[in-house]
Formats: sequence, structure tokens, C-alpha cells
Amino acid sequence: MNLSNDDFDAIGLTLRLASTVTLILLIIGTPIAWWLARTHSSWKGFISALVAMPLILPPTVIGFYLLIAMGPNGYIGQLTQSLGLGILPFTFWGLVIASVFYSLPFVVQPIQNAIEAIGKRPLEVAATLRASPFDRFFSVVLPIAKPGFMTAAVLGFAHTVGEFGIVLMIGGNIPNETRVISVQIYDHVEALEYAQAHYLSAIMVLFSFFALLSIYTLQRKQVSMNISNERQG
Amino acid sequence: MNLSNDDFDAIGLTLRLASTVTLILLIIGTPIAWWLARTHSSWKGFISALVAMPLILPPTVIGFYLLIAMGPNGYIGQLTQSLGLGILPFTFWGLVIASVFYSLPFVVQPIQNAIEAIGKRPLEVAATLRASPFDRFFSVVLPIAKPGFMTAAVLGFAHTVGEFGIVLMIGGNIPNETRVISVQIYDHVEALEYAQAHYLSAIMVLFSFFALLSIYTLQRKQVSMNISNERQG
Amino acid sequence: HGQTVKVAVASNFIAPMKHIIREFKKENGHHISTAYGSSGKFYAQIKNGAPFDVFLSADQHKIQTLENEHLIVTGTRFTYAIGTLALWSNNTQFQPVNLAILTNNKFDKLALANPKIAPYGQAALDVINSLNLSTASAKKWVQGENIAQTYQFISSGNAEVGFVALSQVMQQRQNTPHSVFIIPKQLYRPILQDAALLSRGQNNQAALDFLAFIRSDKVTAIIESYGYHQPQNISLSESHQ
Amino acid sequence: MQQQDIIVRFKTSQKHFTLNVDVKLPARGITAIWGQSGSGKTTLLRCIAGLEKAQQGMFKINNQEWQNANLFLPTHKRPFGYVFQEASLFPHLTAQENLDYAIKRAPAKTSQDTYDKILAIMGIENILNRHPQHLSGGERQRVAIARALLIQPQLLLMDEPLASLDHKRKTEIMPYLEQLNLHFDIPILYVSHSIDEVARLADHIVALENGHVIAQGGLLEVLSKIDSPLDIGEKTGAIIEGKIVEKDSTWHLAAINLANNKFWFRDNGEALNKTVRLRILARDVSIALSQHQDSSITNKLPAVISDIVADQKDVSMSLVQLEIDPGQLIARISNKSINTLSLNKGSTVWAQIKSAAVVN
Amino acid sequence: MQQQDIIVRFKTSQKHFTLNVDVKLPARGITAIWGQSGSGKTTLLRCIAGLEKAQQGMFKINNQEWQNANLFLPTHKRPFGYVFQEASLFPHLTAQENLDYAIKRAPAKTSQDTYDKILAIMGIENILNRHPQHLSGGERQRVAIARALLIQPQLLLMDEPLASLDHKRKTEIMPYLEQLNLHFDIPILYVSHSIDEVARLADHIVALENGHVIAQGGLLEVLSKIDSPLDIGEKTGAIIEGKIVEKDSTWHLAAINLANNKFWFRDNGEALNKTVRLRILARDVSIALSQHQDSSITNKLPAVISDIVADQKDVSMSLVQLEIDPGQLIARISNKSINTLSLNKGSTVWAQIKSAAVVN
Ligand SMILES: Nc1ncnc2c1ncn2[C@@H]1O[C@H](COP(=O)(O)OP(=O)(O)OP(=O)(O)O)[C@@H](O)[C@H]1O
Ligand SMILES: Nc1ncnc2c1ncn2[C@@H]1O[C@H](COP(=O)(O)OP(=O)(O)OP(=O)(O)O)[C@@H](O)[C@H]1O
Ligand SMILES: [Mg+2]
Ligand SMILES: [Mg+2]
Repeated sequence: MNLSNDDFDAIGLTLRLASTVTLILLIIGTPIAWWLARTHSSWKGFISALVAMPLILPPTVIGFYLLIAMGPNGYIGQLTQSLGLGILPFTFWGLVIASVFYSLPFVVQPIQNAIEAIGKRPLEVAATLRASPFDRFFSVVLPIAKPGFMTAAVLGFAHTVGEFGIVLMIGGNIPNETRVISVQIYDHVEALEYAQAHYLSAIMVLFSFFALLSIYTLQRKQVSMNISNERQG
Repeated sequence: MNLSNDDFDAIGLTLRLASTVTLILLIIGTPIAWWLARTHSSWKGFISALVAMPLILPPTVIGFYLLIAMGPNGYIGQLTQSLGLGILPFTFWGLVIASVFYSLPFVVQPIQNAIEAIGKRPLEVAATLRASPFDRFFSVVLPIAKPGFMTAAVLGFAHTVGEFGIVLMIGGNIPNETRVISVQIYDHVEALEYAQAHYLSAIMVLFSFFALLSIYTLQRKQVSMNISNERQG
Repeated sequence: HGQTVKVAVASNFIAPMKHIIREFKKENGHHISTAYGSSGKFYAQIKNGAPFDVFLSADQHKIQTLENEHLIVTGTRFTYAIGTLALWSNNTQFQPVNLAILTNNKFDKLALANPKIAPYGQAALDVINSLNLSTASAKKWVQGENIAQTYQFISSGNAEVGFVALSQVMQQRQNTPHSVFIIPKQLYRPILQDAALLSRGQNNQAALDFLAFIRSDKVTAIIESYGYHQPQNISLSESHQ
Repeated sequence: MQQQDIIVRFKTSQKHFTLNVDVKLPARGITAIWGQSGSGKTTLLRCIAGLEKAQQGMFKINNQEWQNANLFLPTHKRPFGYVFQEASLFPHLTAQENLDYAIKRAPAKTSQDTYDKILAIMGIENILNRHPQHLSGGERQRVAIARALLIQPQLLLMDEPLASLDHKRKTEIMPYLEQLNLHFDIPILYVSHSIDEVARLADHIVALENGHVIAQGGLLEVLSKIDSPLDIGEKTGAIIEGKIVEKDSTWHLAAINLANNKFWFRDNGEALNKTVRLRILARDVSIALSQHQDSSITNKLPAVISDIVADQKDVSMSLVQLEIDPGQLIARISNKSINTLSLNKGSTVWAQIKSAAVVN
Repeated sequence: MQQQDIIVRFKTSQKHFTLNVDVKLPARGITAIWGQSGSGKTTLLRCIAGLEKAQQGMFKINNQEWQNANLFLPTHKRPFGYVFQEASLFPHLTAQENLDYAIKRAPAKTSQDTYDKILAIMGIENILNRHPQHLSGGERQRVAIARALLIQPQLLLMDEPLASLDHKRKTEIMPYLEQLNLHFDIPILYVSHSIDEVARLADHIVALENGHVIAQGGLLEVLSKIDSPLDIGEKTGAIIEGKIVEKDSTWHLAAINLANNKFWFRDNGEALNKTVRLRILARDVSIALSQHQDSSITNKLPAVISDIVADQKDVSMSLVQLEIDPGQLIARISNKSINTLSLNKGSTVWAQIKSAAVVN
């Protein structure tokens, strides 16, 4: 059985979307995670809850409100219009923003955990070795927390790939711009084209599984390295 | 503005479903989390990836295949039929099973992290104080990992509340049996009853937010207790 | 009496269905339970043992497929409503709405339901093709999963204009005659919404009563008041494929 | 007839380390397990506890088997108490609740008497309602010891219970450990790398090196020999025991009888006739050929040199074994003095020990 | 004109603890910061490093200010090196890469010479390609010290660099620290709670108790006084310094001139004319009224008693301050002997010290 051109387009678009989203997630998720890991502010719980909200809200609800907010009369829409960007729904970048919002907790939490696990000692050590805060981040935090960043990247990527309800709502199902694999599978199912649906789903399941397997295997190596000098009298 | 009877039914059903699912999740998630936290088996990565799969797959895809599997010709369906249980889709218990599958990673991961954080020392200590493995679990693991279990319960509960794609597919939107809040909101939106949709959504957002805020505040207290004797020379 | 009928209803028919249920309950002691959703999903569910007695689809194709698969009671298939396609805009700059808007091609986004899975989308495509606009406008299409989503695209202002069901715009009071244009029938193939008695409702008196009720004049009037019309002159077996 | 022995036989290989121990220990008093860091002390204790599964193992106490080729009692079925090296109180329970954890799981009801006695000896009556994080290191270890006693053990395993404490806390807790041995008739295996602790507390010693037993026996015999295989450097010395025969309240001194002389040391308040153990380091013993009356050195004992060996650690020094009656002393003397004073095996000399130098 | 001083002034209150320090230290040699656990040593070092922000603080070294009421240089702008109490190597870098981390960030290029010298002194040439988890505790600390040197500090802060190591590893690393002071002209603040370490390494001492300075000054003056406020119990003793004037290769002994006598001790291989520091514990000094030739005690020095005070820790003992020329000794003598020998302020006596008892 062969994939149709539409299917290939959907796969290509999905990979492009997921890569873009992952990159942006890492860029904005890292400072948030950093702040959450280090702060003693009483806002911490509040911000954590806010970041985690998308875990809980049904994607269609999120999509519905994002559609309104990003529309010409919504706050976001008026902002983007005043910036000369037009409105975002039905564009690739609209999808990117919605997906970033939706997958944020999947990226922030592993990075936060990894940074918390470093503790503040390595950073103090680096400071005594004349490393500026910026330098400390790149020479200490990033390399030590690498597995956390990797988990974050893979989860963010994979979750964007599987993202559906929001994409449907914000995307408008535009081929090559917003019609991603999950929507394509959905369309196949709705159109009773079950063979194609099965085929695409199988590809997706295998992809997800091996992505996950690889991070968990990597993480295990890391953990066992740390644990090796655990037991003490 | 008032909620309709249907809305109340949906809220009641949602709470009943989420409670049942949370209970079951804790019961089956705990041994899985325990095994993952303790094992040195080479299957660990494989099982971790399997448990995390629902994080990544689009809910409609999961729902579609669960529907087929639990239907009269599916493996699960044939099993349940041969056990005299009939088939599960479109029943409360079908929804329960699907939701359990879907929310499993949200329960397993916090419990696993909490158990890993205990380390094996308290368990060894308990063993030297004549506590059997069973006793050790209830007298040591459970109380020490309590915040992890609480996070797991709240996430599992909240995620079930917000669950949508699977419920729609497996549940069939049957009032008082499978029509939960998220589906009800969806119906309101479909029927262009936006006011009701906004109202129900607002309730849901507030609920989710305070649920999350409370666990994160709790967790913070816990963490600061542990951290207080961190700094050393 | 006192039996229960479980009805699967296409989402686009929610509003008239709620009205019909109220009337149905007044007339007899049956209990009625309705599920709303997309017809494609209902098809998958019925194939996998869903406990529905009656299926009110949004199209004809799914019912026919079910018939071929012997999942409905033979001879019970009929068209309960014919949808009316409307062009709608929520943006005053595009009002009064008429076909010239389409041919002028001045809009940014044109909303329609996904033709592959939604009958109103198929009808919209017919209109576009009839007007020979498909190449000019294809880049501006935004497709909703169903007409409800299509409606949201327009009502939120994200699409300036789009094809919706007349039944939808009639429900919303704020719509003026200026904002809606009813598409001439000759521009698209009729949107036939079929219903049928499902195999498991075969011996359910409530199901039989409900199907009979749907075809009563009273209900016909209700359905029409929501912007649909009835297939007075169209034979049951008429097919468009 | 009951055999009062502990038989310990373990053989197990880990990646970088092999433990191979086969000893018979007295099932009473304190037996020290002594060795450098990494010598396998903890591993041995964990094998005994069943926390580590030795590839070959056998353990028997008073004819009761815990483990052999066909038997492996799980940890919670072995009737011992364990005091871990570092903090091991349950963090979610108060001190009181930590004790209750043991009481609830003890094989027999704990009598109010025993309970009060344990609390009094450990001196923890006033801190019971605190959580571990509000206890000092020393208090925590005392609660842990009390907890290990309340489980009614037939054997007490203690893994460097003082190692993580500073000098002040160590001296604070040491008397409690001595009390333990006096008040409860439970054999104790006491792991330590500090020969000071061992000398003060133990009756019997097993010295480990690299997983093997390099010496074992009664503390006096093992430590008081100049050719002891134990490498304890500066701490080399002999141990003597005796009954207190006189107390001098003016000068706060006490004396035991040694070599027909009174041997004087600081009075710590022990009663007359009580047996005390004194440790006399080799570096504190000097030798004179005659008895000098005009020096501040209080103790001068006639002795016969039975052996002289070179000090492994210091080419300028030798260790001299001195026979007093009863017992032995060791002196570390410069080779030059040995030459100047013509000291030889068989020489009759005076061993001089300041009372300030006696450790007890 | 440059002022060769370190001025340290910090006042800061935490929940259970207040640090209040105001001292002027020499900007050369090793200054020990000594105190019991919890006395605030680490807090003080962290304040100096800028890792802790004292509510009131001022720090000046050689007229260069790091902190005052209006100035707070962040840690990475202060030119010091820090050796943390426990392992602090970056776990993701090899030993070599850990060193490179410092070299890259040092203010000036590191000359090959300096680099080789540091590696040689620390004895880490052969372990550079290992990751920290494959280094022993001692090796890790040596790499950490090398790293702190390679950052080209103007001040070296060392927080109990040996505390977590066992006796064997301690003795292994101590010589490296002595080398440090000899080869690099960097002032060192050395935190320790071990008076043995302090006595061996430091030139100057600041003693902390409960966040306050209870004594400070040159090591010899502070430690050799019987009324020293430092509570060091058994370890009380004096420190003497002198040039090696003779070596006896037959008996492996070396001597310095003291009170017109040769003072003999074990030869550790130091060259003739080198100044060495010897520590003589009070417990090792006995007093005789005449000079005895037939005893194994090698060193007998004429001395005059300048003071006698009761030992706070032991009612049976007194501390006797002995003036030799030059310098002072302390002897711990039983009160009974003081009485028997009629020792008084001004008495002329012989101080006897075994060469086995000299710590150097
Ligand atoms: N978890 C472990 N994994 C690998 N090797 C270990 C482990 N624990 C201990 N070892 C090794 O086993 C040997 C014995 O360790 P053990 O803890 O029994 O020594 P110890 O005598 O108790 O030392 P210490 O005085 O430092 O507590 C050491 O060489 C150590 O490196
Ligand atoms: N993170 C902290 N939070 C609260 N109090 C602290 C903290 N760190 C140290 N303290 C308190 O400050 C006081 C001084 O601690 P500091 O670490 O400076 O002592 P120290 O002299 O270095 O002791 P040690 O020899 O044990 O390292 C102690 O009473 C300690 O309880
Ligand atoms: Mg150990
Ligand atoms: Mg400290």
C-alpha cells in the first residue's frame, strides 16, 4: 500500500512544525524552567500551575479560545495586527504558537527537574572559577542537564506530532500549511478510508515508540552513572 | 446564567468517572511505578516507553483503535464477551478503561519519581526492624512518597476530566453514561450555544487551576523541607 | 410504552433535534436518549457495536454503506431533511453578502467544511466549481472539521466569509438579512440527510414510533423552521453518486 | 547444650572487591570489626543482615542458623538490630514514632521497665516529640540505637555509629555505648576504623584488610603485641586491665595493682574493686635503667624486655615489648637510646608512664 | 605604598546563627580558621567569596576592596581560588577538562612552567584523563586544589579540604599543601576543625566560636599559652621552631638548637639549616628535678616554670608553662607530682621529651 501525495505532504509538514515548535519550546521553556527551579518566590506555585494548565484542559476547549483570542477581535489578534503580522489562525505560525502553548509543560517539567537535580553547588564552583552567569549556563548547566533537555526536546517534538484538537481548530486544514499527520489520520477515519488510516497510524506508533524508547534508554544510562556510588555504610 | 440539567448530569458523570479512573490508576499505576523505580531489568526502557505512549499519540487515534479492539471483533471485545461482560465501548466501564490507559503516564511518572527519591535506605532500615515487604510499603513508601502520590492522583483526576477525543470515540456521547463535561462543552460549541460553552469552560478552567495550584504549593513545602539541610561547607 | 430509544444524531442537527425531542416527549411515554457527533465517528461506532437504535446522518453515503453492510433494517432508509447552503459573513465590510463577493475574490480567507468528510463542504465545493472559482480561491480556503467549526471560523472573524448551513445562521438572532446569502439550489447537488432504523432497534417500539414521528407533518414543520426543507418531490432512492 | 558462638562465613565477589571471611566470634560482649576504608566492613555487616546476598554464605548464632547453602532468611526474619553509619531515622516520623515502629514489630511486648531503661541510658527522654531534622547528629544516633534495642535483637550490628560525628559529639555518645554493653546482654558487632574507639569499647577484634581477616582475637592479645599485623601507626600501644585497689581523693587519682606496684591514673569515679581497662600507647612509654624519684612521671614499673623490633613506619624508632606482671607493655624508643642504654632482649628495666598519658 | 593586610569585617544574622567577625590578617602565609562544627567557618569563607551576602560586610586585600557598604563584587569578579569541603569537580568533565576550565578563565595566560609545576606538586600528571567518579577522594581534592591554583588567585580559600578523607588519605595529601605555601606566594585562608592540621600547616590562626572570634594571632603565641582560650583538650601543646643544626645519619635523627641543647627528633629528610616546626603536646612533657642519663628519654631541656594553672578538663591535672630559651613549652602534670616535686612558679627544672613524641 502506498501513501498518497497528501499523506507525504502531511508528514513533511508535521516534521517541519514539530521541529520549529521544539526549537521555540526549548528557547522559551528553558528560562521558565530555570526560574521555577531556582526561585523562592511565592509566585512559583502560581506559575507552575499556569504552565501545567494545558495538561488538563481539553484541547478543543483550548483551541476554541485560542481561535477567539487570536482572531481579529481577540487580544492576541489585535496585538499581531497592530504589529503588522495580520492574524495568526490558519497559518503555519498560528499553529506553531498554539502548539508551543499546548506542549509547554512537557518541555518545562523535565528541564526544571534536571536543573533542580544539579543543585547549586556546581554553579557556585563555576562562579569561583570566574564564570559569569551566562558562561555558567553554557559551561555547566547545559552539559550536566543534557539528558533533561533531550527528554524535553523529544517529548515536545512527539507531543506536537500527536497534537490534534488544537490543530484542527486553529489550522483550518490547509494542505501543506496546517494539515498535519494527526489531522490527516482523522480525515481518513471520518471519510471511512480505514486502510490509509491504519497505515499512517502504524507509522506514527512506531515513530513514537522508538523515540520514547531511545530517551528512556539514554536516561537509564545516565541514572545508573549517578547511582553507582550511592550505597554507603 | 444557569446550568441545564444536562450540564449537571455531565458534571456529575465527569466527577464519577474521574474518581473511578483515579482510584484504578493509583491501584495499577503504583506497582508499575514501583517496578520501574526499582528494577535493573533491561525491559525497563521498553516498559517506560510503552507507558508513555499515550502522551504522544493523538487521542482520536488511540480512541479509534481502542474502539476496534474493544468492539465485538476486537481482541479485548472477544475476551470481554467470552467473560460474559458484553462489549465495553459506549459504557461507563469502557470509558473508565480507555481513560485509565490514556492517563496512565500521568500517574506512573510522579509515583516513580517519588519512589526513586526515597532511595533504598529507608526500606533497608524497615527490613532491619522486622517489617515485611508488604509492611514496608505501607509504613514507609506510602507515607514518604505521599506528595508524589498526591500529584499523581490530582494529575490523573484532572487529565481524565479534560479528556476528550477518546471519550467521544469510545463513549458515543451518551447522556449520563458517557457524556462528560468536555464532550458537553463540545456539544454546546457545535450547537452554537456559546454562552453555555463559555460558562462550563470557565468552571473547568478554575477547577483545573486550583487543583494544580494546590499540588504545586504542597510540593513546594515538601521540597523546601528536604532542601533545608542542603548547604554544606 | 416506557421504552427507550437511543438516537445518534449528526451534530449539525442538534438544534432542531432538541426541539423535536420536546414534542416527542409530549406525545408519548417513551424515553429518548440522543448522542450528537460526526457521522463518520457514528459509522465507526455502529460498526463496532454501538447501542444506537436510530441514526440520523448528515449525509446519505454513510447510511448507504451501512445498508450494504446489513447494519440497518432494509427499507427503513429515508431522507429526513435537505440542507440549505448559505454564504455568510460576520464582517460588515462584506455585507450585504452575495455571490459577487466570491467572484470578486477580495477576501482573505474563505471558510468551508472539509468536502471530504462533510456534506456541506461537498456542496460548497459544488458552488465554487459552478462559479469556476476553484483555482482562484483554493489558496484561500480554510476547512472546518464540520460546519460547526466552519461557523466558528467565520463568527470569530478569522475568515471573512464562508459557506455554512442556513440552519446555523437562523439560530443566531444577531444575524441580519444583510449578512446571509442563500445559495441558489442549482449551484450544488442537494444536501440529503438520511436516517434509518439500525439493526439493533429492529424490535424497539420506541424507535419505530420515533421514526414515524419524524416523518409527521408536525415535525416536518419544525425541521423547516430551522432552515431545512423536505424531500416532497424527491424519491427515496435518488442517489447522487 | 547451647554453644555460645557466632560463626560467620561469607565469600562474595563484586566487581572490584572480594569478601572472604571465615571466623568464629564469641556470642557475648563487643566484637570490633576494624579496617581501613574500603576493607569490607560494611559489606560484611550487610551480609550478616541479609541486605547483601553473598554468593557463598553461612551464619550461625548460638546454634541458630540464619543462612547456609540451602537457607537464606530474608532480612526481616533475622532477629538482629542494626545501627547504620549515617542518619537512618524515618524522616516522616518523630523520634517517638520511630521508637514505636520498632516496638510494634518486636517479637514480644516491651515492658515499661525495659523501655524506661533504654530511654534513660540513651538520654533521649526529652526529645521524643521532635522530627529527625530537628535533632542534632548525636541525638539522632542515640534514638537510632534505642530503636535498634527496642526491636529486641539477639545480636546488635553497629556500623561506625560515631564516624559521622565530630569529636565533641563522639565523646558525648561513647559513654552510652559502654552502658549498653553493661545493661543488656546482647552481643554487639561494632564496625569502626578508629582504633581509639575499638580500644575503648571492644572485647574482641576482627581486623579486615581488602576483604580478608588479617588478625582476630581478644583485644588485649591482638593490640598488645609488637608484631601485631594491625597497621595503626601512632596508636600502637598495649592494653592492661585491673581492679581498682586504691583511690586518692586529694589528688583525684585511682590505682590498679600492676607488677606489684600501684599504677596511678586519673580517677573517673569508678568504684573500688571495679575492673577497668587502660590503654598505654607505645609513644608514651619511656625506659630507664634505674628508678628516678625526682621526676613528674608517676608510674614506674619494673619490666623485662622480651622483644625488640624495628618500627615499620619510622627508621629511627623501634618497638620494645615489655613484660610486666601480669601483662605486657609496648614502648616506642629511638634506636639511638636503645644503643645508648644497651637495651636487649632479657634486659631488666623500669618502664615509665606519665599518668597524664593513660587513656581510659 | 602597598599595605600587606587582609581586612575582614562581616556581620550577618541567619535564623539560628549570627556571624560577627572583624579581623585583620596578614596577606601572606597560611591563616587557619579554626572552630567547632557550626561555629561559622564556612559561612565566613562564603561571605569572603561573595557566595553569601552578609548584611554588613567589608573585605579588603592589599588595599583592593571586594566589598563595602556601597560595593559588592559578584563572586566571579573576585580574584580568589576556592577549594570546597567536599568533591566539587565538575562531574561532566575529566580531570584535565576541569583544569582547562580554570585555565580558560584565568586572567592571564598560564605558562607551561607554572602548569607543570602545579601538576607536579599535586602529583596528578597520570590521572588527567579520568572522570571524577574514577578518582579516589584524595586524588579528587588534589585536582580541585590544582584547579583553584590555575585560576591565578590572589587569595586561596580552602574549606576543610581534608575533612572528608580518612587518616591515610589525609597524610597523603598534607605534604602537597605544605608544598603549596612554599612554592606559590599566595595567602591562604585554611578552614579546619582539626588542631593537628592547623598546627602543622598554619602560621596564623583565627579561632571562631559561635560566630565570634575568640582568639587570633601567630600560631606559636596562640597555641603555646597555657591560658589559651582554645579548648583543644588532649591536643594542648606548644610549638617550637628552629633551624636544623645537626643530622645523625646512624640513628636517623635530626636536631635543632634549643635552650643551649640539641633537641633531637626523627629525621624526615629536611636539609641542614632548614627551619622546621615541632609540636610538643603537653601530655608528652614530663618534669624532673635533675638530669637523668640512664633513661630512654632523649631530650632533656633546662626550663623555668613561669605559670601553673589547673586543667579545666581534668581535676587531677595541671598545665605547667615552661620557659626555655627561646620559646615556651607546656606540660600536663598530675597535681600529685606537682606537690611531690614541690613545683612552683620560678622553679628550675628539666623538661623531658621523648623523641618519639615529637610531632613534625
Ligand atoms: N555499591 C557498590 N558498588 C560497587 N562497589 C562497592 C559498592 N559498595 C562498596 N563497594 C566496594 O566494596 C569494597 C568494600 O566496601 P565497604 O563499604 O564494605 O567498605 P568499608 O570497610 O565499610 O569502608 P568504610 O570504612 O569506607 O565504610 C570497597 O572497595 C568498595 O569500593
Ligand atoms: N543553609 C543553612 N540554613 C540555615 N542555617 C544554616 C545553614 N547553613 C549553616 N547554617 C547554620 O549556620 C551556622 C554556621 O554554619 P557553618 O556551616 O558556617 O559552620 P562551620 O563552622 O563551617 O561548621 P562545620 O565544621 O560543620 O562545617 C550553624 O549553626 C548552622 O546551623
Ligand atoms: Mg562502611
Ligand atoms: Mg563548614
